[in-house]
Amino acid sequence: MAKTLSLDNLHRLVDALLQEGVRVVGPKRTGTLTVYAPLTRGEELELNELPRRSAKETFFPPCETILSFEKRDGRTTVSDPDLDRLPETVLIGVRPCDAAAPGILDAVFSWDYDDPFFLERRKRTTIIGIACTSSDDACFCTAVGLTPDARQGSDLFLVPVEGGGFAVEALDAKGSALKERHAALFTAGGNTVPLPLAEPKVEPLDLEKIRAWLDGNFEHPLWKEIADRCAGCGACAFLCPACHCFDIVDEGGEGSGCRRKHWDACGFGKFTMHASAHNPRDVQPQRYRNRIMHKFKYYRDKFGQTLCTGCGRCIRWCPVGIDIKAVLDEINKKS
Amino acid sequence: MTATATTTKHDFEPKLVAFVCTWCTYAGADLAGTSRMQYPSNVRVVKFPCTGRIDPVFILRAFQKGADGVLVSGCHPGDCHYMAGNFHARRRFAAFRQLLDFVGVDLKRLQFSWVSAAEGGKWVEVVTELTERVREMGPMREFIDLDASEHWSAELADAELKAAYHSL
Amino acid sequence: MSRIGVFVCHCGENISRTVDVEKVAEAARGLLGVAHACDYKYMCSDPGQALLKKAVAEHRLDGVVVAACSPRMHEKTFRKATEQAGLNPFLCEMANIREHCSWVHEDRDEATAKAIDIVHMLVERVKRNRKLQPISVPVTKTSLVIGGGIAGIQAALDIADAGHRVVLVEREPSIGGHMAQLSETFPTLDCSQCIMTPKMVDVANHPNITLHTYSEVEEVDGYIGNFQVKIRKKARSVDMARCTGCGVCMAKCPQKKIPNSFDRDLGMRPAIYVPFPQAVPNVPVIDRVNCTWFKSGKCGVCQKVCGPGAVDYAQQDEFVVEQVGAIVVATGFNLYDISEKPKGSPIKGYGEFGHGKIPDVIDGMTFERLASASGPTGGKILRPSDGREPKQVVFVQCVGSRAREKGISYCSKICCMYTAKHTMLYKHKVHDGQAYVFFMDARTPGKGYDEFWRRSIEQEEAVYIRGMVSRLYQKGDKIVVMGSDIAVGIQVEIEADLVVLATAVQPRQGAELLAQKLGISYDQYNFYSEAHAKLRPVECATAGIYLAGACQGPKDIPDTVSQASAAAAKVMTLFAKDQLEREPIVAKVNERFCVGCFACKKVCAYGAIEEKEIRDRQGNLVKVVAYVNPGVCGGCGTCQATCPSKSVELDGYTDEQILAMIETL
Amino acid sequence: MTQGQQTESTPLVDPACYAAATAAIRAEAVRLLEAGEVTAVVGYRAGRRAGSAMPEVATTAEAAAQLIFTPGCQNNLALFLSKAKREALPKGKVAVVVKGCDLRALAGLIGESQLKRDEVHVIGVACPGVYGAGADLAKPLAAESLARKCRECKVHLPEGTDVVAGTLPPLPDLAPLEAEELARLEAMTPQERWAFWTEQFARCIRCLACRQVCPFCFCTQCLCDRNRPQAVDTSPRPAGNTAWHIVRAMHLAGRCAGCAECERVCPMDIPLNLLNRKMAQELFELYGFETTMQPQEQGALTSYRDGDDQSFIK
Amino acid sequence: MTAQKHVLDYSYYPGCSLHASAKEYDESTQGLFKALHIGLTEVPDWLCCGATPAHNVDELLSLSLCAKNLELAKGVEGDLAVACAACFSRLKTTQHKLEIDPEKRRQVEFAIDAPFADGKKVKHLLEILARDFGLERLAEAVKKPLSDLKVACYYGCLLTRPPEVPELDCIEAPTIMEKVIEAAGAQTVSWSHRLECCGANFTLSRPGVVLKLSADILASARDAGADCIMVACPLCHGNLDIRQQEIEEATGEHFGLPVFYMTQLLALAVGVRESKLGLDSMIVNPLPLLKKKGLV
Repeated sequence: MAKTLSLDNLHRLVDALLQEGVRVVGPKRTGTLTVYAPLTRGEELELNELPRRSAKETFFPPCETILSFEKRDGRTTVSDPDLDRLPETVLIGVRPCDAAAPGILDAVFSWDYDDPFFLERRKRTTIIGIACTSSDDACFCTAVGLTPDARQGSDLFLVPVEGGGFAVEALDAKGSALKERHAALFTAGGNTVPLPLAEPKVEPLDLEKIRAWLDGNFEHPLWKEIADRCAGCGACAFLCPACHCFDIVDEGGEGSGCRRKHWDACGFGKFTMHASAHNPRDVQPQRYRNRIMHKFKYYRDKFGQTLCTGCGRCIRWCPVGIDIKAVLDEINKKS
Repeated sequence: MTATATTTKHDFEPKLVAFVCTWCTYAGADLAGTSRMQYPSNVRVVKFPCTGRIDPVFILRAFQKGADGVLVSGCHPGDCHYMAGNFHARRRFAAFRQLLDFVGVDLKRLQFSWVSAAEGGKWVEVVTELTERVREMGPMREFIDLDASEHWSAELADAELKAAYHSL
Repeated sequence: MSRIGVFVCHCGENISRTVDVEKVAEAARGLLGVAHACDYKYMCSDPGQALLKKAVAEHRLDGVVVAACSPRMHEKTFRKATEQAGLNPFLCEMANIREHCSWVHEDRDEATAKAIDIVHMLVERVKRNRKLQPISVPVTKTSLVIGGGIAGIQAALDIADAGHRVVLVEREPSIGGHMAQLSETFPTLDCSQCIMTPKMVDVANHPNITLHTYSEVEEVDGYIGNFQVKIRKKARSVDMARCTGCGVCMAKCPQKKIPNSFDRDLGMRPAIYVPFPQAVPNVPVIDRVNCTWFKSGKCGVCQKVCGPGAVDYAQQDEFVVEQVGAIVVATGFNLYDISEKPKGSPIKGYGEFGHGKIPDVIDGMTFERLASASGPTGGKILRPSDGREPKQVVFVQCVGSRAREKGISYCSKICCMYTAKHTMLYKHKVHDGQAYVFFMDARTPGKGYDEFWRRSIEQEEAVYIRGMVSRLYQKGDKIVVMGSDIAVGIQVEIEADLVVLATAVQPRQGAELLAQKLGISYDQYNFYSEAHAKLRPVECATAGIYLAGACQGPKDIPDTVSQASAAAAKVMTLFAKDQLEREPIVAKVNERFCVGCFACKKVCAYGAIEEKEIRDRQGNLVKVVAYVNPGVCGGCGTCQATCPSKSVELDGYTDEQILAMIETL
Repeated sequence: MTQGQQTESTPLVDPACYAAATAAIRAEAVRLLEAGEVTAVVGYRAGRRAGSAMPEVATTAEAAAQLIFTPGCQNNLALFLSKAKREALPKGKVAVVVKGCDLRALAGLIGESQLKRDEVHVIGVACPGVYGAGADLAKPLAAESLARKCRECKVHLPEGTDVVAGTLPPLPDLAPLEAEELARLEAMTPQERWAFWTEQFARCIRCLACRQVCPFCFCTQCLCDRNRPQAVDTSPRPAGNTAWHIVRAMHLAGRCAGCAECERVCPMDIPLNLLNRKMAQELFELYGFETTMQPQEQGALTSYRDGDDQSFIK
Repeated sequence: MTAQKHVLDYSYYPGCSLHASAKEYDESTQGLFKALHIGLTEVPDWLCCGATPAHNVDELLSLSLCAKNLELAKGVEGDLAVACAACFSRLKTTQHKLEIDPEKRRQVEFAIDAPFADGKKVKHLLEILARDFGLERLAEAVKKPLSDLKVACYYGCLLTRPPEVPELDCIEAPTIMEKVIEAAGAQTVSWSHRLECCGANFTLSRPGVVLKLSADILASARDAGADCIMVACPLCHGNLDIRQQEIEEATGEHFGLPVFYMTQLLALAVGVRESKLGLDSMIVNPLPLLKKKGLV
């Protein structure tokens, strides 16, 4: 049963959710850019621009406290954050390249150890995806197996239709429940002719071929060729919906402090540096190789998935113009 | 000898840190002591060999760790035990205070002075003045609030907890 | 976990009157890492110290905080006690709860709270203190003395008499300096050469003194206790070893009309010469600029007449390298030259006095030569222009000194006295002559000085006119002196036969170049700067270098000799030990992280930072990093505050210590 | 990311001037490599996307013949001569293509002993300007897409380089947006400025792109990466972010060459160059110090004069 | 005759004297500069510089007068050429004071109701001749060398003062006048009173002082063997020339020293017609001397 949702009603939906005490996170304009942020009103929703950062921070914050400690009178008290206090969240207006990522990450966060910080947030979050109608020359979701209207990862999915508004599709129980709860806002019928989808001008990549090439080319001059120019920042990893490396630091003093988990990036010189000061990935090309290997080989080997959704953020914001799509094309050519 | 310090209690007693050089200002503060001069007890002194050793980061850190006011004091120009340490410090702090001002730190909370080993009175005057000024201004919330704030994604959205956090 | 001991002192009642010391000790006990805390009436007393030592052993303490008076008072005491207790002394810190707390606050609660905070800060600090060992630097017990005037001679003799080797370097062919040029000395009027020459001979004969005359310091490297000095021995053209000093060469030299600068160009000398008869060494030198052999390749008389065959035209400059542990700089002074100065010079010269072109306008030193029994006139006061005896002599004080408009604002200190002396010498030699002195005010602090000055007026009838001279000009064979007498308020004109200018004392020409070689600082006039104007007046800020005499500022002979002996005493103190020990509060470089930007070097006032090459085992250059020479480092820590990556750290004041103190807020 | 809305902005300059610079760079680079005068030429090459460019270390004449200069050549290549990035270059003398602003950075690196002038062959390029962050590279350079720094550039033409590629076309006068923004901030109350910067720094994710592209952030151990002692919190929280940006601005004071790369590469659009520019302005006003295209012996904060201003000291 | 292009161009501030008691200075300056092809354009509507009286009684007035003149001069191209030593001293002093003292500058700008004209260079004729035009070129332009003439160059007190103002030459021992007149072939004498004060503005109030001071100057020049005195200041000229006879009467000494403006002698040397030199305005008749030396 096709239902539609007008833009106004979408805003009303946000307002209604907020009223219920649900945290609603969606693309929001702040200053010169759009980022995913908690909304305070439905009208804040900004659907025309891909947010600068991915939506992964909803589940995997840039920095979070994972325990705190205090030493007093010869005793040390350690307290964990109360994860029951993580808010119910609706993540709204998420493009397919962002929506697909959390699902891919479930694998690593629940592999040998269930990471409660990630999984609890996943449990409490409903994702409302939206089909993508615009792209630029950095977009390449279609090359890595997604599409501008991929449902992967969404609980509820919106497809922009002619004349404004969206065709709505509930994809699972979470989605249906949300839809049911606010059934009044969803109307039956109306124009359901979808707007033309975005068309990234890229050819699909043979990800298996690439994996195979990577398997045999750990030591290849290509890595140096590409990554000698890498400046060693974390922009690519931090904007990426799928990058999930983190570091743990203790902050505070001897008497009291916090243990914090925060994003790490393979671009950083101190990435995987050992306490001995030895670093197995000593130079930039080795670290960049790890980036490609992780995304297109290791994760595939281990979990059968690719750690890239083709959002193109790393291409747009690489300070030295490294273009992962061009790198993949190059590998594609070689294999 | 001024033994007339009033013991009025105030609603707010600021925390002040003084970064001083050992040869002039520390000795000047000692002189204030041996002369039994009286001044507010709000200041905590951190001793350095020379103002040249004082890193702007310390000032920043002091504010971050809860100082309501910071005093940096050393030898008068030309009197530096190490010849030129205070000259370098003078430039460094001239620049640093402009930077703090530019990011919005009220410079009334940051005082620089030259206090020689003979100027016990000046030490008292500088400390008293800064204490009174900062007491008037109230607590420095900026860095404390900053320290308490998290990226939205890391917040445990709970009113009760928030209230508890802010009461810290 | 640290095991810190906190000892709270009552200081009789000095602390406990306002600070609840038991509460402070109690609070200290609650601090992390404090293993023991107690309070005691007098921590600095013997039982107090015994208490500390006992506690260190009993509680296996690894750090000590004594909460008592100012560290400036008793830090040494308690560090020593800590050391006696078997701990490194630098693991003891003092929390100043007296001068900074109990004495300056009245409210007991407030003072107690503050004392607790102070103790807390110091506990956090001491936890991060490192064991520091005093720094030892080997000392080469040889001293270099630069300059062979009275200052250098005195310093050299004192050090040599103490049994240490001295290398004395003098630029001129003979030692003696300005004092050798003087006629008589104030305030006793004893003959300068009579008291000077025996000392010169002592230098020459001293077994511990190596004398390099006609030599200059070329390069100085190293640091306190370990300097390497390269000395250029200029070609004398006479073999020092062979020359017997017979003087035949000088007598036979056909070129005899060269103005002798020792005599202020009033007398003449040959091209092969000793500057004055009592020169030490008494070995002539050939003035290659004026020697006919060197000008045209002809003559060669001196070589022919020299019995021992000492004359050597082919001699070249030689270089000698000496290892020394200390350097005494005694380069002396020059007199202000009133002739026109090149553009850009802060010194302007005296156009109103004819820029030095009036022959009978002379300076004080020229007058000394005229008055000297061994001078060009045999001690007769005769005018340079026509050799007549001047009957009216005008002395002008403060020429260049205290004259800001001429670029110099200081007082030259010696002129008032030597002018008074000049008026006396003049009166003694020209009984019917009249001396006039234009002066600003007479500065006569010194033993017997004012009495001497008064004598010149009261007994020798010098007329002192308070006022400045505006112009000198030649009128016939007289010099018209136009000036003012501000006591009377009139313009004065005196037609004088001779005018003597008391020109300002300036540092030696090129003093700044030597300073740059030595790495010592100098003031705007190029006088060398002492480390502290009051408390370290003979030391340079650069360790191991000492100052003597007028190179540091205008000085008379007694002051110069005193300072020279003081500098010598400093050198002897340094040489008293084989190893130089100093407090280990010095900066150290973390060579792993240093990127060699040398910002530290730019801000180091001591020149303690060197560039050090790091090479791999094959000898390939890996990088160049900073290295702090611990012997030279002053310990201010400016380098650390400047270093962006904090790759240089001042021991005793590390970031870790400071930040831990800030953390307690 | 809406496509197809071709708002025609007037091109800033004749694109031919970039073509001429490109030709001159190629000729010089090819000559240098063929003659063996250098082992590599650090320049720009075209990226996959239209109008994009990226740094290139050309070690062969063939690669050198592909070098370009376009408005997309935003990077400050002096970065590659700082010790941190030098590992990427072959040993021996290298050539580097620099715009005027980059040249100031290069001069700064020489002044800070990071390299010697004779170790590098400097190819200056007469630069009319480059794109700002987020500009549509597919469209010709226009006043709207010009980098903010370029609007007020005083060093379009490098001086003291071994060679200058291209000539400078006449340039229009543009409103000094950055100076205006600086003035706007300066006119605020401290509270307003604090609010402004708090909001900016709250966005920071500590990707450290600002640090990594800065030629002067050449420390092997950044103070802000240190955790013992920890002077600046390393985690990307508002408090640590604020401290990080303050400390960075202070460390760059008197050194920053004003290439504004930190601001361009910031994925969170934090106007970082305002901090650097403010410091430069203050140091100029206080001490007459400016970064120049020639190496300087002393920096503003590594030297002093007896008579320096101390009106702020009691 | 077609006008030759000027080799240099100046704006010109003659000052009051040159339009009155020192007319011959003005005349000979114009003649000399024309002969040398140096353009002089008089500043229109110029005011008194306020010399001596004004700066002794009202600093603001004296600064404002000069500032106004400088502002007027801005309208005329070229550096500002000044003949009178007093005007020169005042204009330079004003520039100096207003550069270093923003408060005074503010007051003066208020008074003249115009911004102070920075950057206008004030140059004395001597500077122009010796430096801008150049001694060599000057020597080349000489048609009638003053070979036999012994000249005592008299600077007076204002030309090189006050010392804090960027100097024309060494304050205490200048040589610029000697160099200029030597370029015209003259001999100069070394004498003692080159820089002594002539009494200047005491000329009316305390003539006795002037008599003594000027007598010393004249005697010194005579004793040094000079044939004549050369000046660059109308005030000096007044005291040495106009009062010479009076001084001779008072002292009983004979001087008979013609007092030339430097431009008169130079103009003579470069061939400007005698009638254009203003020789008739001189009180001590120069003609016998010039005739004796074969110059007229």
